[in-house]
Amino acid sequence: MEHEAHNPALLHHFADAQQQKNAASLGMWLFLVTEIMFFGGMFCAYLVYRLAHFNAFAAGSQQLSIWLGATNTAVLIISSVTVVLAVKAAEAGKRKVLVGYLVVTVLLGMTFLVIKGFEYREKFEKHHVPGATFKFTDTFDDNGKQIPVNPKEAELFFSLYFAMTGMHALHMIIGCGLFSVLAVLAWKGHYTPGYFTPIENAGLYWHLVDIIWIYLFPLLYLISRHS
Amino acid sequence: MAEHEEHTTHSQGFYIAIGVGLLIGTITTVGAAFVNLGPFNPVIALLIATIKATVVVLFFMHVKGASEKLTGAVVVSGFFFLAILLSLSLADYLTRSWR
Amino acid sequence: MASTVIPANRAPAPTPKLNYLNNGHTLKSWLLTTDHKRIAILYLISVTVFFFLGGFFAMLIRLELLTPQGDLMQADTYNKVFTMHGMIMVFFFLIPVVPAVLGNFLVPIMIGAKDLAFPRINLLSWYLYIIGGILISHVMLTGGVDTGWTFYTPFSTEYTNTKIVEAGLAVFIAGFSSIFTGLNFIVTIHRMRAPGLTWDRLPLFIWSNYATSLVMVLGTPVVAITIVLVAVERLFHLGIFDPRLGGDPLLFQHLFWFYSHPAVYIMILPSMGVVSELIACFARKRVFGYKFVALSSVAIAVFGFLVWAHHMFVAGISLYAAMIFSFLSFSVGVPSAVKVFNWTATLYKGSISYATPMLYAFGFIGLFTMGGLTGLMLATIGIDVHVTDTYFVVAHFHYVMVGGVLMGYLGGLHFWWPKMTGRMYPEAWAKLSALLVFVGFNLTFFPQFILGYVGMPRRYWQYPPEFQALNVLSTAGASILAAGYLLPMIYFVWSLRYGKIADANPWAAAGLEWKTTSPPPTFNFDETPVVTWEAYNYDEIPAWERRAPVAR
Amino acid sequence: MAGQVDALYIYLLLVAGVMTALIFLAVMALAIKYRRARHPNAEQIEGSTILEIIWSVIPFFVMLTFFIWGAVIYFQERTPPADSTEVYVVAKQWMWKIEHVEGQREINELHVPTGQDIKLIMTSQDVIHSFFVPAFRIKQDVLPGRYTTLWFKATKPGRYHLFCAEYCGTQHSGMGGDIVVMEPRDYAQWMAGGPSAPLQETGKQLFSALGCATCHRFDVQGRGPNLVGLYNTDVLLEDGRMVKADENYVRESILNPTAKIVKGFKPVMPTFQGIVSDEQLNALVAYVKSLTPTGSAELQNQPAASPAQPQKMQVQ
Repeated sequence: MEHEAHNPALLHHFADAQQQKNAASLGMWLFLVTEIMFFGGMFCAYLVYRLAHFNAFAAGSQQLSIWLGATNTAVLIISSVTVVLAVKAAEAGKRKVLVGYLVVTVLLGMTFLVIKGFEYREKFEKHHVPGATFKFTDTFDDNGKQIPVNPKEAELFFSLYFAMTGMHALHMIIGCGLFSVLAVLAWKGHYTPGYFTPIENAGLYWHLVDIIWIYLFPLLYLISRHS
Repeated sequence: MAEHEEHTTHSQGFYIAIGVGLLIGTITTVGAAFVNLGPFNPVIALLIATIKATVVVLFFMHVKGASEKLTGAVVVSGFFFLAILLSLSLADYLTRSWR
Repeated sequence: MASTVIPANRAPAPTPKLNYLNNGHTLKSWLLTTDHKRIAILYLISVTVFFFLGGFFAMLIRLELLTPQGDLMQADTYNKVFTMHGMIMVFFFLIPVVPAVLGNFLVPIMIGAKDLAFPRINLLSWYLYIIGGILISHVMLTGGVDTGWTFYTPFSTEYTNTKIVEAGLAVFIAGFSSIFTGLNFIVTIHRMRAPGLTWDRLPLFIWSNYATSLVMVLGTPVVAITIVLVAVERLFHLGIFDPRLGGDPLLFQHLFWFYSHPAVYIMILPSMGVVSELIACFARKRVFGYKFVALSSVAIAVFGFLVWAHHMFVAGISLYAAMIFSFLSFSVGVPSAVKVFNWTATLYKGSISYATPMLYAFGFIGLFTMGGLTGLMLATIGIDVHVTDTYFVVAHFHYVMVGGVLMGYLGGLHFWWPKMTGRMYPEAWAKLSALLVFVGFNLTFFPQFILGYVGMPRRYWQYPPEFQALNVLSTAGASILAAGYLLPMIYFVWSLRYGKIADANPWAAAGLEWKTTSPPPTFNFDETPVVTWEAYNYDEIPAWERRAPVAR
Repeated sequence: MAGQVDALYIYLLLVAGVMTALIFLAVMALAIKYRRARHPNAEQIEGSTILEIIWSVIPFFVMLTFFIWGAVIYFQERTPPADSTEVYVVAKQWMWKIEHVEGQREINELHVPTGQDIKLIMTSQDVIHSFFVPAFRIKQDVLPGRYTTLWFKATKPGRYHLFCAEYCGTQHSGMGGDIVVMEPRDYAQWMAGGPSAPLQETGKQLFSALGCATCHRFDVQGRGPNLVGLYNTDVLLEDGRMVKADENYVRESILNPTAKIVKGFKPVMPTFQGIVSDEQLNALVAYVKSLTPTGSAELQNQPAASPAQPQKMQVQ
């Protein structure tokens, strides 16, 4: 490969491009592990409290919009597809296709955030945001059946809901920013079939954020939905 | 072009098919949530989520077919330590009411 | 190879060989460097500053405890002082000290690499550390925190009105500094080893840094999110640990100790690695049971994650969980014991010299043995119920943290000082300081074991008069200890200008770091080395007294 | 208990002392014997798998003895004898409030007779505290939002330190007091000295004042479970779980009635969180515990279906 000798992206302390690429990839994977543990702390809290206060969690969950949640899941899955296609385009050296997929990914990410924003707004309107203004009187499920709930515990559910989805949304915002920068750089032709590690690594990050949502969706939205 | 061999990229159609599969998984999750399966509701939901996550890891993140096992080991160890955190915490919470 | 080393601070010398120290003298060349060795020096300076800051708070604590009444300062002040002591010492000294200073300097050289895998992230780590440090200093100067370094809820979330959020942010940022360091080490050790340097040829210091890095990468994020949750609970009234909402304050403790117990191994493991290097060099022997010592590091790191709730035996966890965690806690005892036995066995039929680094290694073995064995007592639940949250615990973890980590660090710093600066330290003064540290340390902390068993709780600003005698002893020891720590600081600085010039391998030690010049060139090696030998091949290296004279 | 803990401690000290001495002596002896002046050439020894196994396995079994002995003591420490005298403790920044079941109240002092098992039922109004009596070798954190328990038996009259061992804020080190251990005769005298409305009596008044008795009836099965003889029995819940009706269960059922619904009952009870104070809660718990089926022929709460009262729940 003729880039090898003069690859401008090859840093001085690596022996060759392959070593550099492997190092970057391993580094990214390790970072993803830290992300798993980071969210893991909240998943642990979720698990403990769900077991302790199941009814309140179920009642809180009923108040979330399952359709907005499911739509967001679909949006994220589609964005994961566009990311993987972007990586493929980068590998094949198709600059315009690459930029296109990156832009679509950012747009999908923003769609997700906008939908999330609508959900948050609804929570504010219904006083489901924890704190002094929190109210929880909606103790009937979709079928009009009463769920016995201590409103305090429902507040706990919404605390976790905001902590987990908020942290996830923060990661989405970072991801959107990241891909925007990559799109500009890709447009300028920074990436070649010999060097597109940043695209790959950002893709790994995006997929992980997707995976976290894949778990958040059933855990938060789908508690005891059946009649 | 050594990269191309170790890098198991698939065709565009393959990725789209996987994406469609994941969407179907999502629909199944939602559908299953409305069916009363007793204690198995969360189990099914998490099972589907795990299958989806595994598919993403294996195909989108290219762990399947990667030239070395190290990436896989990193992923597994991440989930392993998460499992330690969850299971040992529960070892406390689930036994609080005993005795 | 004749090593004509000119230290950086010497006036212009004829044809200086370019090394990492004299390759650029501007402030910018230091603050924007990506050279792991320069970053290690940056860490050395900043960590030392925080050590003396934390030490200053320690002295305040000891002075306050001279008398049973709280007469030196107010209760609030005292609480802030021990909190600052804990936070600075744990997050800004003990956790970074060995990996970020010695590890940063040595890991790439020991494996024959030009640098760490991600030099810019390495620099970022230092900046994060500094930002965290500035934040914690800001907190310190503008009112402080009074929760203890443990941030226990609900005190931290609802009942204190001190600067929890800022302090939490400082710890969070410093945490990411350590995550990035760990990540960098793991990738470097996996990807950047010189040809021929297989895993079973790695120096034990590398093994222990690898194990430490695992803990940093896997544990730190959990404490990071926990602190974020505490902060949002204060800022936005999300109530995740709030008992009024059915939240469980113990969950905070679970999440906190999930990191903060393994963090103890972040601190001690690299020091264990240092001790392995020292003992091998000064006994002129391969470390006894190399494989077992190497694997015990990894075992300690992994088992370290299984034992956290032994901090919570009286906190209200279930009876059965307490028994499980007690049992698992002993599992860490085995690999730790294996290390001590192997170090001792390495001495057998060695050829032992008593250079200062070796004295520190001996000190480490002694103090770590005592710290470890008292740790077993604490893992024994029946005893723990009585002595937890007393000075017994304080004494125990100072034996491990200060006795262990600091002995290893100082031993390593003396050992590699010639490599880092090109100068020898003054041996006689160093021996004196090693002695002072050992004696002062035992005088400070041994009485605290007794204090704890007779019932003095920790974090007490005033105490019943019958505890005074032991407290006075402890304070007396602390002043000796302080002298022992100040001395090296002085003679190390002195040696930069007046120390004997060191050659490439003043200890006739094995290991790649000794095969390059002192101080090393910017990219460590003029040519990438090819390793064809096992670690600690001391049978092939004559002791330094009997070596052919090296051109100086 | 103190004796047992000390015995174990001495055993541990012996093992630790012997180990430390062995390591110190070995290091010193080897360092002197093989010093460079006398032993200029080291002999290379690779290691010995057998030795490694020996010094892994033997310490492991020694540690196993630590574990077992320690666990046995801990189990005893956490298992109060059934006939213990109960004392309620409420901790707050920065004092200990003590309530005897006989109605005596004290602050930062606890009077107990010798030879009697004392069970402390403790909770905190604010942050985490820890009840620590070094002389008895016992300690237990006191948490907000739930009960933790601790028991001891004092043998020698005297005053013993009581400390708060979990850091709790500014006056943490001032949050102490005394355990006053008295001969039973002196204790009875002391007890007779104070006002005496037994705790369960206070609880009884609260029970009727708060209207609990409307649903929790003792003669017939009301809307709520019959509480006579409830304490310390296993309760089958609506979701199929079986829980022990201990102090924490009673407490939770008052503050958060919907958390654990007894099988056959409807979740109709309102919460009393914020309505009753920790002291009143203690009185109520003490009262519920005092309800034993001695006089009446009432049996334990049958899981029989109660008359359904579906619509009236909001009235409460």
